Amino acid sequence: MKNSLADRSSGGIICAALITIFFFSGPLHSQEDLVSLSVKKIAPPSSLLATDHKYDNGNSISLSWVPSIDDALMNNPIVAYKLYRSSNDTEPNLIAELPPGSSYFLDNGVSTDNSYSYSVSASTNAYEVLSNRTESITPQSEWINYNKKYLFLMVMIISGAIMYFIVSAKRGKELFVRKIAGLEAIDEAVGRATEMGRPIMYIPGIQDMDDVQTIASLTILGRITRTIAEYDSKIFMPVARSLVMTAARETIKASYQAASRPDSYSDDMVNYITDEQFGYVAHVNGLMVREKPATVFLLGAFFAESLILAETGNSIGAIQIAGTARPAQLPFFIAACDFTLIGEELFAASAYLSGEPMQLGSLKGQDVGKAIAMFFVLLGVLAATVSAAWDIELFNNLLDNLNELFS
Amino acid sequence: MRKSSLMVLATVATLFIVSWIFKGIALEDIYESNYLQGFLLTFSAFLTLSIMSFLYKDNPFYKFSEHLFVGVSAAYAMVVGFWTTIVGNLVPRLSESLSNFFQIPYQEGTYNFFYYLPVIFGLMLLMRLSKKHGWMSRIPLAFIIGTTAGLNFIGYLRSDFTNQIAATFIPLLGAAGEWKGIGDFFSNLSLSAGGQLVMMLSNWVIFLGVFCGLIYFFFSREHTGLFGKASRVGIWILMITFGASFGYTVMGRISLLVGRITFLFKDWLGIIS
Amino acid sequence: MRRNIPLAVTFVVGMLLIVSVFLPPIETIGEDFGVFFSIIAVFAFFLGGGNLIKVHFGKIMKKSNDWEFSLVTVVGFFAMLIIGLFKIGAPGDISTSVTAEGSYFQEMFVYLINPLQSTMYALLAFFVASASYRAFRAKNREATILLVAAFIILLGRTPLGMMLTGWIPESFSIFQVPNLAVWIMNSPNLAGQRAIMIGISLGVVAMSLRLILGIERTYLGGDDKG
Amino acid sequence: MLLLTFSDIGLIVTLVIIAAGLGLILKLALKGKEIDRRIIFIFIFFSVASPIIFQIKFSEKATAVVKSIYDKIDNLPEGSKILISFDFDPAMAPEVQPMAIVLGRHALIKGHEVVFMSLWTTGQSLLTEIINEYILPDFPEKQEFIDYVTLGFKAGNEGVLKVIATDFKKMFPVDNNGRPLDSIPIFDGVKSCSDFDLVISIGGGKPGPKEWILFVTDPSNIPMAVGVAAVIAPQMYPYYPAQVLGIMGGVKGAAEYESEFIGNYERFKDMKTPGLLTMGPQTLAHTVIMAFIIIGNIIYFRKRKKEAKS
Repeated sequence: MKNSLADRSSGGIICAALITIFFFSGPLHSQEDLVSLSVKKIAPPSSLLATDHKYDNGNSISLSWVPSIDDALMNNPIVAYKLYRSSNDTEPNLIAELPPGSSYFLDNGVSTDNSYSYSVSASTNAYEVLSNRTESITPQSEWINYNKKYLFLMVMIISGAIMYFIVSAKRGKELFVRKIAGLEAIDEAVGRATEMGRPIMYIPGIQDMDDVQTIASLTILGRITRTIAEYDSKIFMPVARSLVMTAARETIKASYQAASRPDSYSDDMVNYITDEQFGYVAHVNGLMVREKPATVFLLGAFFAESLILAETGNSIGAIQIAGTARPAQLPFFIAACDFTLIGEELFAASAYLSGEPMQLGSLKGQDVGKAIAMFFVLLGVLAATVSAAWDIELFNNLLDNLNELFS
Repeated sequence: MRKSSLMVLATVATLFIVSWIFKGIALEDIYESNYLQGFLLTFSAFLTLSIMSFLYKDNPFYKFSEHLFVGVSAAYAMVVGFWTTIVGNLVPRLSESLSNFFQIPYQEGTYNFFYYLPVIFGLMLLMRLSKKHGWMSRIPLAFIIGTTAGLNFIGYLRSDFTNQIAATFIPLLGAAGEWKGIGDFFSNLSLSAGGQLVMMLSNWVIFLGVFCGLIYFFFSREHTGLFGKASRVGIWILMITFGASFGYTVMGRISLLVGRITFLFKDWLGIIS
Repeated sequence: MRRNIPLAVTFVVGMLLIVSVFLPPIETIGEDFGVFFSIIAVFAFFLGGGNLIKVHFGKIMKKSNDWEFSLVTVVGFFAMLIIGLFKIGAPGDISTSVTAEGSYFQEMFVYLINPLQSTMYALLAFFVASASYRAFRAKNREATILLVAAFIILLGRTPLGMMLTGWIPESFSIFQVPNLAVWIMNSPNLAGQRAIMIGISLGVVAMSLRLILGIERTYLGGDDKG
Repeated sequence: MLLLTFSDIGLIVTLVIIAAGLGLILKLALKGKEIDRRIIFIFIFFSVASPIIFQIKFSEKATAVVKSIYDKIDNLPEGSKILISFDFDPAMAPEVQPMAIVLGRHALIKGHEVVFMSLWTTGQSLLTEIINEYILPDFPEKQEFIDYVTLGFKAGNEGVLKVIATDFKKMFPVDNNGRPLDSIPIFDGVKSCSDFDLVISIGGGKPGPKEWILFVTDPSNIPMAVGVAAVIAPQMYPYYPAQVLGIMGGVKGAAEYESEFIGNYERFKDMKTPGLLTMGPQTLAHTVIMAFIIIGNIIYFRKRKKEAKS
């Protein structure tokens, strides 16, 4: 506390000095004086301080200094600050050049194996003046990043809520889940394909397994193929990624086994086409008009191809159930498909379809997350409104705290 | 093949050759290999038209382009994956002699041996081809799914959850000292920082929209009563969102076609400058 | 065992990545795992590309429907593969980029893939029209709202919008269609997008937790052999 | 005397065909018949292709946000200093390049002194190309260093902006060709960005218009106008009119400006207007889509009425 006060007052003095210089130097120098000023000697930057940057893996050191008192707003003779670093007492190297007025730098090019010392210079076009050199410093690696404490808190609250409801569901607590139209329609869509004797097409988006939407799609696939296996309908699934092909085969196979029809499964149900977005779309379009599936599922991460696929599917008269968590593509699915899972519903779908208490519990947990979001939106809006309109300190503080919590 | 389809094929082939020759002559002054360029341009135009013909109906020309596209682009992805990932990321960490062969700098590092892990996982994945050890391919899949789940858990929570909530902390009334009187309030309905009523209305809409939109997504409550009404408002907001986004995108989509048609008329047929 | 090992792997890896965000010494582990992923994905190409060729080869062998076109795929595939892997026609030695200007690989991209790709993309112009024709009908209140919003934006993006409503004085300019369109994008659209995004983030979080905890395990297949 | 140009004839023919076609379809629609989507496809193809072939342009009426930029440049006294920054790359160029061209022309014809620069690496070549190929050929009388100067690209993103906000010559000691700024007449009396009468940033990414507003023009209260890609146009509106005096959003914004410009300057009546040209297909296609939406609804309500009766 004492220190920071001292810092602040010294900063104040320097500011005052700067302002004084600004007022006096501006009008006093005429155009000719400027030339002489640039060769005139200037004061060096002072109080250079090198400290270990907190909460990192020992790969950065923060540097701060007080700019040269000749660093003025107008007719500034200083063109740059140059930072020099010497590691393990070797020759100093130039590591950065900063514009006038700078007083801070974060050096990311260090490691815990060496010790470093720094100096900073103020330079004019003709002249450079160096500050004192700092003591040697070795960056430290910390184990825990306290700057992320609020993120950690958020993680704990949300996952805590979800886990609480998973556990309480496991203990047998009944949970209500509202109907989701798109998912209610799945059985009917599969049944229709069976009646018509036509296949079902399943498209898991065009992203790889590192997209959580693709994984969500495969979990839904697992539930749907269970029904398909029971009805003994035909499914085919062109995919755009080799890994998705592998995972999807695994998933479908498991469902056929669970439905006690392992012999009906074949690897031909899932085929890799090409990684290229529109090459894939071109082929899927062709497949659609040639195989004429009665039902098309479009669940996963989609990009521009969403509407091409959905319109082609529509033109062959298929029932289409779509879903994606890419907001930009939702409008096209809404417009061209019979049922659309909007964003969050895609992730809720497999839990919903499974009907298992633990899975449904996680849906309840998601709702708690939404309630938390709504609560804080309400609180934040209240704080922002009061603080903007009446400038009451309590609410200003509340708003600041909320902003920090959610930063 | 039927007679009519043979006729079509012959016509297209003739047109192709005519275009090739004409294009070749036209490009004489620009390229040395003018006939090769003429062929390439004609072929590009042929592919363009073949894909467009799908709009009418499926046909052999579309099938040809489609199958060519699949084969070529699958190989393209594999080749790029090989050069950027295997040669670019794996080789310089595992083998100095291979790095020299590919003429890329070898990256020395203490933890390089970790890069054997994906290789092992990759080989396990190939175990799928064996009946007996096929189950081992699940381990790399489990690794990938664990990675995806872990990364997305934090990523989405940070960028979409907390940031979106913080962005909604907006004042519902004007700022202190900016009140310009009731007359101005109601008469300045312009879409600018000066129009206070519009500003206020916007903020109310954003606040209520987010709030009711979230209510719509509630799974564990029946949407009835007041809750149901709010959820109804949520649907309306979502519908405006979808309608607006759709309308907004149309313009971009039309530009794509402008680009293609310009290619046909300008680069291929040369009828516009 | 065949299920438990993978479940354990998912759990350990997932937890590790969540925790790593808060621990500076292993903070970058996520990036490394990302690279691991892309390496594994290249191995998967053997399965994917192999499968593609197998399917089309099978069609050619059996002379099934459209086998001639399968021939096109196979020839295109191998041509591109050989040109790319051996960098045929590349302007420099082995270290030049595979997509360098002038290499056959790049030429194939420019004259083959590019027109195919951009034409496929351009089909959207047509589909966006047919979709709006069918979808934007005032069937009920929700559909009407969708229709009206889309119509205002469409109108606002053409000169027609200004022609129709340009007479409205500046102080009420919000009612000029182009401005109204901007306001819709700015306010209700923003609100809707935001609600969807918050929902999605919670969905992802819950989904990830289910995967990490092993509650969701459909992707792992059954307990059987093979 | 009535003189019809090639594009006028094209426009009339196009409109007649489209109108007749739509009329025919409407007639069918009134009988309650659904339309095959291939008919819609034909209309879309025609409405896009025809304006391209006939070079059809529509006159746009400038909206207030665009008009205010035009008025600003038009009303500044001759010899005012204008800074135009091209903050975009080739990928974004189709949308924003038309703005760069027309703004450059307008500023030069009004006799302003124009300084061109760029915050994007790829901006340098675009800058040279746009100025030498599109703008200068129309102004043979204009002299470099007196009427205009190109500073080129400078690395450093926002850093560049923070410096030039207070001292221009520190960041740009020399111009694109290595000539010291001190010897360039335009820079007589220019110390910082505050000495410009108008600053314009054309772009859509980062760094771009937003950074200009935050770091340069807003702190020092310099008149600022922006031209942006359509995607980020809505994000610019909160700055209007307090922090920016006008916004051009996407091709439409460019087209509105071009329309205003060619309408007022006889000399440029027949200039190439890439913005208006791209708006031709857009406008017709949008109109066709809207017409089909209306027809779709007519069909729907007809059907419902019939069902209600029976």
